[in-house]
Amino acid sequence: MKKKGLWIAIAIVVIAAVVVYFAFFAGKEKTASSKQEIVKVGFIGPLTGPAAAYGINARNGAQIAIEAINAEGGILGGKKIELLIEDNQGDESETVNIMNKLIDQEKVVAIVGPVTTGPTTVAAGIAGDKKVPIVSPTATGDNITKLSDYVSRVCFYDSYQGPVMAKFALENLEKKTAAILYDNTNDYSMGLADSFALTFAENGGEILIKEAFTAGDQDFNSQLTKIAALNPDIVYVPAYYSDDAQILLQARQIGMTAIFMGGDGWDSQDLINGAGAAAEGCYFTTHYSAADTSELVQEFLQKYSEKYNAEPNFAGPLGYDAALLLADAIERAGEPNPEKINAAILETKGFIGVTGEFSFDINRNPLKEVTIATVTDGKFVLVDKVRP
Amino acid sequence: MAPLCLIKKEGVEMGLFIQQIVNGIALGSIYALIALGYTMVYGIIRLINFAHGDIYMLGAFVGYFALTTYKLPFGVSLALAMLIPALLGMLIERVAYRPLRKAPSIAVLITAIGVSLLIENLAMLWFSPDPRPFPQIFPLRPLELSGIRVSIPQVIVFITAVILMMALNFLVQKTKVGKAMRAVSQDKEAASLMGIDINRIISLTFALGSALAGAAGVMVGVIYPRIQPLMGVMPGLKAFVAAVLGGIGSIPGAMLGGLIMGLTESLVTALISSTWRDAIAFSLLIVILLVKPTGILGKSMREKV
Amino acid sequence: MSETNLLEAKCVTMNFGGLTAVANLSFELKKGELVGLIGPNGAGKTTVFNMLTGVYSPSFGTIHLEDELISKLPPYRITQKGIARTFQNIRLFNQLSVTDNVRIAFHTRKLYPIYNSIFLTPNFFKQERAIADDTKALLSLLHLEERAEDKACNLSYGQMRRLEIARALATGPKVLLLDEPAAGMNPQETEELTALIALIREKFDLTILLIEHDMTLVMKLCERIMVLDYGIQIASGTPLEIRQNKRVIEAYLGEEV
Amino acid sequence: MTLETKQKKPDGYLMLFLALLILSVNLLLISGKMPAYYKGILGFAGINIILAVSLNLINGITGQFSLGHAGFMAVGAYVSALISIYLKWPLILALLLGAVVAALLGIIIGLPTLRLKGDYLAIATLGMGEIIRVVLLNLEITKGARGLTAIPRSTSIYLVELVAFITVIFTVNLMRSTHGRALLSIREDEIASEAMGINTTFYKVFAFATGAFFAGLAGGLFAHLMGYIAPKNFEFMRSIEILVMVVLGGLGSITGSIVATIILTILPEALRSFSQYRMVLYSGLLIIMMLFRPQGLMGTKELQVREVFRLFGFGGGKNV
Amino acid sequence: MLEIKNLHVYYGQIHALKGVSFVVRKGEIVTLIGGNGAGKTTTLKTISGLIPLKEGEILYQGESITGVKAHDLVSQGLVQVPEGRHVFPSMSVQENLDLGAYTRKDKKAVKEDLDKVFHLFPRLKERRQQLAGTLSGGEQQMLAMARALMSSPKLLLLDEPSMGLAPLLVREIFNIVTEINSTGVTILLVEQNANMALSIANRGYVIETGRVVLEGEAASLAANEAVKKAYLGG
Repeated sequence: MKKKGLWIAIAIVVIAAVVVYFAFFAGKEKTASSKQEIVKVGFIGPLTGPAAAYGINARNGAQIAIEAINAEGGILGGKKIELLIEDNQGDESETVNIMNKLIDQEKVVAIVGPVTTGPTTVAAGIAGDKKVPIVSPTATGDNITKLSDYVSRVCFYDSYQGPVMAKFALENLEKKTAAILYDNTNDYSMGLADSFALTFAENGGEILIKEAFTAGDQDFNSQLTKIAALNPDIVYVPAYYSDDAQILLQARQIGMTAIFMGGDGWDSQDLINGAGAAAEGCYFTTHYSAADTSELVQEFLQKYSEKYNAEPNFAGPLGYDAALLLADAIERAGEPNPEKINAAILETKGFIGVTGEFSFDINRNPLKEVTIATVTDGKFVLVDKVRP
Repeated sequence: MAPLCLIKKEGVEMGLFIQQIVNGIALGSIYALIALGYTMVYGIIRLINFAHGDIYMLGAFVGYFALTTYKLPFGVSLALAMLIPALLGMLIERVAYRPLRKAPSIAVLITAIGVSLLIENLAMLWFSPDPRPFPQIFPLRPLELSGIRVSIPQVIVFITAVILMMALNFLVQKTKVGKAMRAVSQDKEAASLMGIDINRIISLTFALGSALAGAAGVMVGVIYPRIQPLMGVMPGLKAFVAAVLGGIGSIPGAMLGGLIMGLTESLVTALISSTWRDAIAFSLLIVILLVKPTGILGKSMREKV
Repeated sequence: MSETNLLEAKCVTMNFGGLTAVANLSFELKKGELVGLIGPNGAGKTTVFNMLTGVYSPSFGTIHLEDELISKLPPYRITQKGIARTFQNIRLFNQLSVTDNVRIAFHTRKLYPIYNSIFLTPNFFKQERAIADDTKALLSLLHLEERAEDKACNLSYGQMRRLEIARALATGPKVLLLDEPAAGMNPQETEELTALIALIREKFDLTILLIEHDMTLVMKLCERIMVLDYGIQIASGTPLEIRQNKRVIEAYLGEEV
Repeated sequence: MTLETKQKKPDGYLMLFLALLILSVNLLLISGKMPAYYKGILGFAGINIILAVSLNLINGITGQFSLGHAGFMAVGAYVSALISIYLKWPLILALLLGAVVAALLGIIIGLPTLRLKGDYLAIATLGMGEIIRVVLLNLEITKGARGLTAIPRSTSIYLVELVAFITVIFTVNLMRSTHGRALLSIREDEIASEAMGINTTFYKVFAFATGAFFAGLAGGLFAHLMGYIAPKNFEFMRSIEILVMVVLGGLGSITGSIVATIILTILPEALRSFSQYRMVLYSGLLIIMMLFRPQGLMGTKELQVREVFRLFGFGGGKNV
Repeated sequence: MLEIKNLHVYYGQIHALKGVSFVVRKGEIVTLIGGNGAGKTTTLKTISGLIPLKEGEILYQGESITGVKAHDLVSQGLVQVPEGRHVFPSMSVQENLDLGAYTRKDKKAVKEDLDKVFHLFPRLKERRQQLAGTLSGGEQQMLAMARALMSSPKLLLLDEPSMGLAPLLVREIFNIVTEINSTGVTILLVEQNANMALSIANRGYVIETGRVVLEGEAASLAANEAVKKAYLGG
């Protein structure tokens, strides 16, 4: 009996401690950051959980950008930017709590993130309510920027790059039949698959089959066998690089010779590391090319590998650009005021980032060139840059 | 007989069908390998060891580091990838499960979930959540037989699974240790009155099951050369379903369940649509449980009233 | 069927796979009788109980309670019709209190609609009070009132057996089936139990069928005894007849009793 | 010893204490003093309480090991969200219909599967939850992995509180009646329960359906709180999270579920400053909790202020 | 051979044994009798190492075995047949017997013992390949005893061997106990059926609520008025 009582006591103490913590520490009104020498900016992304690979890259990119800006004297005449990083595990409920916390408790003026579409959808509503701008590095769902005026992004949206690849396949490669293999648990993959299919069919191509897989699958033989039997000219695989590498390997294993294509999810050195020779001759659309010799790109890549001892996947440069864009907007807003910053973001014209030069359309989606890359001799090679 | 690929129209369909069956068997062998360990652990302490899938993941990582960082030969790497998870399995049992031997089974289940989450998150912390390409050991070019393609790793995994199943079955049915395992699984108190050190036997079972999971991890790395910290979650779940399907506690059942899972997934993809694959696999599980509540090869125990 | 036959089993057979546990068994219980069912282990005695209470549905044959066919009914319906039982390997609701164990058994006799309990209607309080009172009375009859609030699993063995009987009585049975009530009891305890069974039989106007290996209890209490061996009824009669029956001695009692 | 189990009447102190707590929280809310951050957490805590208490009804009280609670939540969420989006019915109607559909599904699934026992039931309900998720991924109307956007964000914190309150009262009142005892008896020994004249099939399905109903309500509230739902919100880990709350609180203890839910909703927030070690800490704490307190915080008991007083040495310390 | 000194055992808060002491000499049959919940089974389980003791000492063949685990005692010849048989239900009779000899290395001696056991329990020989769970209660009790004999015990602890058995079988079981004893195995017997137990035992102890209240030669106990009244149904 004694022991049980003890536990109840401990439970109560724990609750009390948590309550006190919230009441006195976390709850403390932070003085508005405008009066300080620091401008607070939030970052939301999955640093743990299944999508962590993208969240961490995006965060790394954003951190490099912020550090670079601070090192060069900061913004608004010498104020430093503080990046408050929060892990949402790719979860929507977490995102709600983080948004509330960052905006209400920490008084951030703007947020880089969230990284994936689901949480961004939820964050969009809160951003609109509280009138604090969010800039997503990598959320590609078509609709998210229409949900509120305070959402923008630096990446393509789903129906932006799919058509580019479809036209490229039809017009440049003169291929007529295609198969699609996508991840049906992933909205990004679905979006690209749909937009590709639509354009491809509208412009005279034929979609022979759409097959799906599930995130986390290791074995794609069944789908590939089915696709191979129809013998399509190309196979469009709008998925992430680690899945793509698997699919390429297994496709070549069963002797498929079709051309494989994909979207920006392919853009990682790990595609080549993973697929090896199987990646040769594939095409994908992306934001930039690591082979791009421009100073900005090379400098970013160098800093990234110095700081993190790794090569970024596509989320890295997008995180970098999102942070850079935001800093630029704060500078142009003239003061750390969320609404003014948002206005400044909307007015962004000819912004030059690692992933190219762009302005926003009316829905705050970047209008930028789509890079088409291929793999030759184990290296990414720039094929074309297209402005849709 | 004409090679399958030369048979026209219907013949091609037939060839495709057989190819899908081959695919299913290959995939099923992996599930079977993981399910074997699951079934052993469940059999002895009636615990759904949620951490089993994560041990399988660790096996893959041990193999990866042995092969790449330390450049060890494949055989040695495989041995290490079985040994380290085995030790870890024993450690987990000792620290997290043994103190709860008399606790309600649901508490142990929650602990197992905790262990699973812990391993996953530590792995993400240490290994980074980025997927890594597993070094390619065997040639990727498939063997081709009458138009049906099988890759060498697929054959190896299938054969390994069958051999391990037979070895385990022999161990459990015929050897002294095996009899002790069965005795412990049926009645722990009586087993200890036979002079059986039940803690040692349970420890051994965990070691064996975890070593199997580790081996499966390396095998998966060989066939599907990509590993990452969460790679054990879905296969772990499906392997458990496979074990239940075949009759949990039964070693041939685990093999059978694994193959059925693999074949179902492959044939659903081939005949219906891959998007419904998991739903149909789980429906099959429920139907089988309703018809035969203890699984296909499980012994049905009538409750004495 | 005669008026006095409360329970009637006709040609009841139970097969498990290839095994016939009970073969072609027919018997009847007259109202108010106290009948013993004896036989070697594995003879099918508990199987008979399981068929009477609906745990198993007989492979062949019929069971009638007051001229009503009950052999196809599920166990809870049979209990509602008036057959209650205890279990050979005591099955109490271990983590619940002694009171709760008995209160649960009033379920069918003092049932009120679920919405009554959700909205705390007057009927809810009325019924619950009645249940509480009746429970108290039963517990005191079986000398369990001292332990009313203890968990059932903390009772002594004899108390557990008594609680099982209290619980069975709470369902308001016409027929009570007792499965080895004296198992594991020493002679003194058995003697007390014998008196108790006689008492409740009188008080609740019960018809009782009991399985028991303790011959002192069986011989003392039962008016009639049936003997099963390998699922077949090998004898039936008064205690005296049974004691002298050659087949029974051979199969069950052994020499001199 | 006897004091512990005797307590069946509602504990006056506890009621008073809870009333005061709820009152003060609501005063804070109404006055607008509560920051949105805490309001958000409070909302999630409320939804989690509904989920945990309703799962406790199935798992803890009736003893049916279910791992598919997220599936029912998903059904409630999707049905109510679709009604709100396409039919534009009032929120309450949408929520209720969502819950009813979830309950019906509970009955349809429960009738055959509840014949299974223990781990087998668990794995079957797990499969069922996964099937629901895959169906949601594949239907046109649910928009697959994209999820439903533009759900009116019409759930107010007061509504969440109200529903949580109703769930708890419903369960507590049920527990104190013959029907609640019937559920408990099934957990303890199904065969004996049947022998006491209890229609165990009915009660198991009843518990399953009622649990599903409240889970559906919680799902509806969740959908209208977030404004967005997708199948991955209702993965099997979600069921596990709810289960952890129930087990940590103590199977069968309603106050336990509530306390554990509040702790487990706040804990990740409190651990937020540990960022990447957060999940490691969380899982570590989970293991340690279970090792030292396998029956959960409260066991099968209910929290009572009297005990708390006794614990701190106030009055009647005998018999402890 | 076995000496119990002042044994105290607790189940949680419940003080189950309150200073039990007794001795068993080599070659004897000693019986513990007493009511339900008196602590007889607890005593046996404590001796065989299944339950930890709080206080007291257990000497076996002159050495302290206090705190030694159950599985280590088996190879020293101290073997318990648990209450309620506890055979391994989904293993065959043969496999159950094999497990009895788990700790033994000498295959030849094991084989000899198997023959002896089958001689003692001819019914088990007929059912060698049958699953133990399908045996009748009496056969299971025989199997449990046979299994214990396979570990070549010096001291056999028997817990309620007659429980739930038909009168005919009870007699058979007790005959076998005597027979086992005659081959030189010392026996400590716990029984409800005090009549039977005292009729085959050399000496007996009466346990009530965790204490030894009476001890003596079996015959004198059987003649004791108090014992007669309480346990023999006289």
